[in-house]
Amino acid sequence: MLELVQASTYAADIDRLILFIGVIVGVWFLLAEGIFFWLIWKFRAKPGERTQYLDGTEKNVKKWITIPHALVLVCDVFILVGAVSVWYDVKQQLPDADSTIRVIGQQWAWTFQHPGADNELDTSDDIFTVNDLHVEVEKTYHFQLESRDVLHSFSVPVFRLKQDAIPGRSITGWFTPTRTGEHDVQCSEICGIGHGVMAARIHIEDANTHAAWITRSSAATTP
Amino acid sequence: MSAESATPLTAPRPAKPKPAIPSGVLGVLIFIFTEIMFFSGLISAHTIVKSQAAGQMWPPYGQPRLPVGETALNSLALLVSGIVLVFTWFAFKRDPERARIPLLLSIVLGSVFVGFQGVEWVALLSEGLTMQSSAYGGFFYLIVGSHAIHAVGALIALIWAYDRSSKGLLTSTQLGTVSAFWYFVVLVWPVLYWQVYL
Amino acid sequence: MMRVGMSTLLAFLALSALPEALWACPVCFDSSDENRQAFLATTIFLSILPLGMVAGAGIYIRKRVRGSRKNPANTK
Amino acid sequence: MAETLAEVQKQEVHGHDHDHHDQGFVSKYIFSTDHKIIAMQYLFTGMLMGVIGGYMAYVFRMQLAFPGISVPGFGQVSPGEYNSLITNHGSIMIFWVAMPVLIAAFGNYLIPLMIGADDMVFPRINRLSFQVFFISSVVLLLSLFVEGGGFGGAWTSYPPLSASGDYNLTQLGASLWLIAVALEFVAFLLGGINFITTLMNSRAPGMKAYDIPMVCWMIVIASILFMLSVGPLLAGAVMLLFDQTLNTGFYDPARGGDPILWQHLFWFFGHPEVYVVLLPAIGITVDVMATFSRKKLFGYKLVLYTAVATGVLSFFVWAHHQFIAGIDPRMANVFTVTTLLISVPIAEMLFVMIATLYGGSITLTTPMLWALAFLAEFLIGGVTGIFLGASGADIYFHDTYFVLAHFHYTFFPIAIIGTFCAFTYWFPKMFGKMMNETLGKIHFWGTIIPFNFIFIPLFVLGMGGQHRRIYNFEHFPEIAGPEYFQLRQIATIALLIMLAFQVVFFFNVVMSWWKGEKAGKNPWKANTLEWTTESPPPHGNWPVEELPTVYRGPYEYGHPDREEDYWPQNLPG
Repeated sequence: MLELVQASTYAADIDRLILFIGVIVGVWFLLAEGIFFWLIWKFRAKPGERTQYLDGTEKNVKKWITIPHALVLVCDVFILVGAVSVWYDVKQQLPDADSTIRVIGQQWAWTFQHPGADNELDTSDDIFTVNDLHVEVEKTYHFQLESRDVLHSFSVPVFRLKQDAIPGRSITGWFTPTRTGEHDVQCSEICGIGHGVMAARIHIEDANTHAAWITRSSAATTP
Repeated sequence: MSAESATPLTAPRPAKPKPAIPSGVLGVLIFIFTEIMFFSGLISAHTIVKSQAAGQMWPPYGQPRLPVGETALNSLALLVSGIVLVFTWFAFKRDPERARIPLLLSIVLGSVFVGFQGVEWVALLSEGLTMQSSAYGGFFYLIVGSHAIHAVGALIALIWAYDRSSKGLLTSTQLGTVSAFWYFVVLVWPVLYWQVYL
Repeated sequence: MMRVGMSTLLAFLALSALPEALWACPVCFDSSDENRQAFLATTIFLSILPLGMVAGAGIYIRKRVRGSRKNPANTK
Repeated sequence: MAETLAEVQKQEVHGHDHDHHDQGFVSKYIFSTDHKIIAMQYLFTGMLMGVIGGYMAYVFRMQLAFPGISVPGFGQVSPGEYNSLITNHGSIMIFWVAMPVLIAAFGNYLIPLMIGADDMVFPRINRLSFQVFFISSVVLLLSLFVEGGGFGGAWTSYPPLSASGDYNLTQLGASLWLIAVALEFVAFLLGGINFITTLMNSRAPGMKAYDIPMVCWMIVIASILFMLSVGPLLAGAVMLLFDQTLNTGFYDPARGGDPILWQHLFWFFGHPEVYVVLLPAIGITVDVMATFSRKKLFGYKLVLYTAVATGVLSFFVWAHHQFIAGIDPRMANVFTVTTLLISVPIAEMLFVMIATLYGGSITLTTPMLWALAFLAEFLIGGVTGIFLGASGADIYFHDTYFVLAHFHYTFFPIAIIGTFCAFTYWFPKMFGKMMNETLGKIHFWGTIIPFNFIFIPLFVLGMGGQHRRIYNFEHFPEIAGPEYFQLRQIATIALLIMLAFQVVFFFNVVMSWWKGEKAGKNPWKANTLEWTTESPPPHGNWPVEELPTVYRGPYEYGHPDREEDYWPQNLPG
C-alpha cells in the first residue's frame, strides 16, 4: 500500500472513517463472496439429483433475506453517523482563523494570495505566489477559493482536503496543518488541456521559517 | 414441431386482456411525461438563475418588460382552444361527423395563440431583448420558444387529424393521441406564463 | 413495499436523531440565501415530480384494469 | 456497419424465410422494422463502438504507464488528445455501448419474444430510433476528426469549460459531441416509449404481471427511469449548446448564469442513468442464473420491488456527485442518507441472486460463468461505493482513481460482463447455432482475470492520492515515484492482455456462426417463451396460429409436480 502522510487536523479523522467503513464493508464482502462460492461448490450439478423448489416466500426461508437486509440497514446507520460527523467537522463548521489566504485557480496555474506581515488580506503587503503555497504549521487557516475562468478543484491529498473552485463565487474553507513538509497540490476538476500540469506545492513551515519567508518575499515584492 | 411448443387446441386458452390504455395514447402519455420533465428542467434552471440575479433585479436593469397583459389575453385563446377540444372528444363519441367543426375551431384558436406570440417576439426583439442580451432574455426565448415548437408540432398533428376526419378516417385512438399532446401544450402554458411573465 | 416504508422511516429517525446543529451552516456566507433556497426547492421539485407522475399513472392504470375486469363492457 | 451485418445475416435468415415474400436487400436489413433485425443493428453498432472505446482505453493507458512514448497504433499522445480520448472513452462506453447493447439491443430482441408478441407496438418508431442512434454514432465519430480535435472536457462536460471554445479549445468538437449525445437520448426516448408500451399492451394471453421474465421487467423499469430523468438533461443540453453556438450566457457567471446549474441538471439524469444500465444487467444475470442452477428465482416479487425501490431512490441520490462541488453543505447530509439507503435494495437484489443458487444444480456453462462473475465482481463495485456515498470519506476520494476503479467495477460487470452473459446465453436463439464452450471459457477467464489486475491497482493508486484525468503524473512529485508507476504499468499490461483475449471472442462468434452445432429450439431447457419458437425466430416470431399462451411464471424449475426439471410457460395444465 502507498502510504500518504496525514498533515492536517482532520486527515486522521477521514482516514479513521475510511478504515471504519472498510472494516464493515470488508466483512460483508468476504461473507457474501464466501457464501457465494461455497454455494456454487456445494450445489454443483450432480447427475440424478433434483433441485429444491423454493420460491422465497415461506417465512423460514425468507429470513435469509430479511435478516441480512436489516443488518445492512443497521450498518448503514453506523456509517452514516461516522460520515456526517466527519463531514460536519471539515465542511460545515468554521473554527476561528489565525490567518486567511486566498486561492485562485485559473487555466492552468494556482495563484495564492498570502496576507503578508500584517496578517490581513487585501492590503498592500499581500504576497502573491504562483504554484507555491506557504503556510505555518499548527495555525488554523481559512481559505477563500475563487476561479478566474473554468471550474478547478483545490485538492491537497496530505490534508485530505478538496473543494471545487467556481467562477463567480468565493468559497470558504479551513485547514490546520499539523506537520512540516512540502507536498503536492493537485487540481482535481478537469480544466482544459493544461489540467495535467496544474500542479502546485504546499510548503508547511515552522514559525521561524515562515516568518523568514514572509520577510524575504515582502522585500522582494515591495515596489 | 416438438410436442412442447405446440399448444393443444383443446386447452382452455386464457383471453388476451384488453389494454387499459390504447397503445397510441399510452405512447404519447409516456412522451408527455418526458416533456414535463424537460420543461421542469427549464423552469428549475430559470428559478436558480433568477434567484441569484444581482440585487434581485429581475428583469435586469435596462431590459424591456414583458407584455404581461396582452399575453394573458392571448393565453385565454389557448385555454379556450383546449376546452373546445374536450368538447370535440365528446362530440366525436356521439358522432364523428359532428367533431369536425369544434376541431377546426380548436386549431384556429391555437394558431391565433402561436401567431400572436410570434408578433410579440418581433416586438421584443426590436426593443433589444435578445438571447444574448442577458440571462433574462435567454430564458425567455428558450422557454417560450420550446413551448412554441411544441405548439406548432401539436397544431400540425391536429391539422392531420382534421384532414383524416374530413375523409372520415379518424379513429378515436388517433384523436385521443393527438388531443393528449395538445392538452399537454395547453396545460403547461399557464405554468410557464406564471414562471416567466409574472 | 412495507420494507421500503420501514427503511424510509428508519432513515428519518436516524436523521432526526442527529443534532440540530448539523443544520447550522457557518460556511454558507458566500452565496445568497435565495440562491441556496432555489437549489433546494428545485432539487425537491425535480426529485418528487417524476415519482408523483409515475405513481399517478400507476394508480390510474390499476383502476382501469380493475374496472375493466369487474365490468368488461365499460372499456369498449 | 449495417451492411456487413446484413451480408452475414442474409445467408442465415434466408433459409427460414420461404413463405415471406421477397423484399429488397435494403428494405429487409437496413430499413427493416422487424425488432430482431433492429436489435442486431443495435448490437453490432454497440459492439463496434465498444471496440473503439477499448482502443481509446489502450491508448491512454499506455500514455499513463509509459508517459511520452509513441503508442503503437496511435503515436505520441498530446494533452489535448489525452483529454479527448478519456472524454470519448467514457461517453462511448456509457452511451454508445452499455445503453444500446443492454437496453436497445436486448430489449428489442427479448421483449417481444419473451412476452409472446409478434413485434414491437410501434415498429416504425423502433426503426427511427435506430436510425437516429446510428446518426448520433456517426456524429460522435466525426467530432473526433474535426478541427481542434474531439471534445476533451470529460463526459460530464462541466461548463464553463465545455461552454466556450476559448476554454476548451475544441469549439466544433464540443458542439458535435453535445449534439451526438442529445441525438442518442432522442433515440432512446423513442426506444423507451416502445418498450414500455409493448410490455404493457402486447403480452401473450394469460401473461400476468408476475409472469413476465425478470429481464423484461428490468429493461422496462430502466426505460421508465430513463424517460423520467432525461428531460432536465436535455433542457440543460439545449442551454449548453446555445452557450456554445449562439453565445448565450446560461452558464456564464459574468452574465448572470450559473455554472453549478449544469451539474444540477446533469446529475439528475446522471445518477439514475447508472441504474438504467444496471437493472437490465441484473435482469439478464437473474434469468441466466435461474436457468443454469435449475432453480426458481428466490423471491420474484422481492426482486421486482427492490428494483422499483432502487428506481425511486435513484431520484434522491444524485447530488452525492457534487459533495465538494460547492453546493450547500447541509444538502450533503441528506444525500448521504439517501445514498447509503440505496445500498439496501441493491444488496437485497444480490442476496436474492445468491439465495437462488441455494439448493440448485449448477452447471458452469459459459453464460453461467459470466452471470456468476457479474455477481462476484459487482459486489466489489457495490461495497466500494459506500466509501464514496459517505460524505466524510468522499472529501478525500472524490475524483481520485478510487472513484474511477469503483465505477469501473460497476460498469464493467454491467456493460461488458452483462453483455457477454446475454450474448452467449441467447446466441443459440439469435443465430441458431451453439457457441463453442471451450473457446467461450478461454475468453471468460482471459477477460475476468486481467480485469481485476487492471482495477485493483487503481484502487490502491486512488488511495495514494492520484487524481483522474491527468495525462502525465510526472508533474506531481508525490505520485511520480517508481512504486506508483509499477502499479500503473501492471494495470496497463493487464489491459493489453484483456484486449488480446477479445480476439478469441470474435473468432468464436464467427466460427460458431459459420459452422457451429445446430441449436434447436430450446438448447438450455429454459422456460421462457423465446425458446418455444425456431432458432432463429422467423419473421413475426411465431406462425400466427401458434402464438403462445402463458399458463405460469417464468422460473418453474424443479417443480415437484412435474417429471422434467423445467416447465415452459406455454404448456397448459
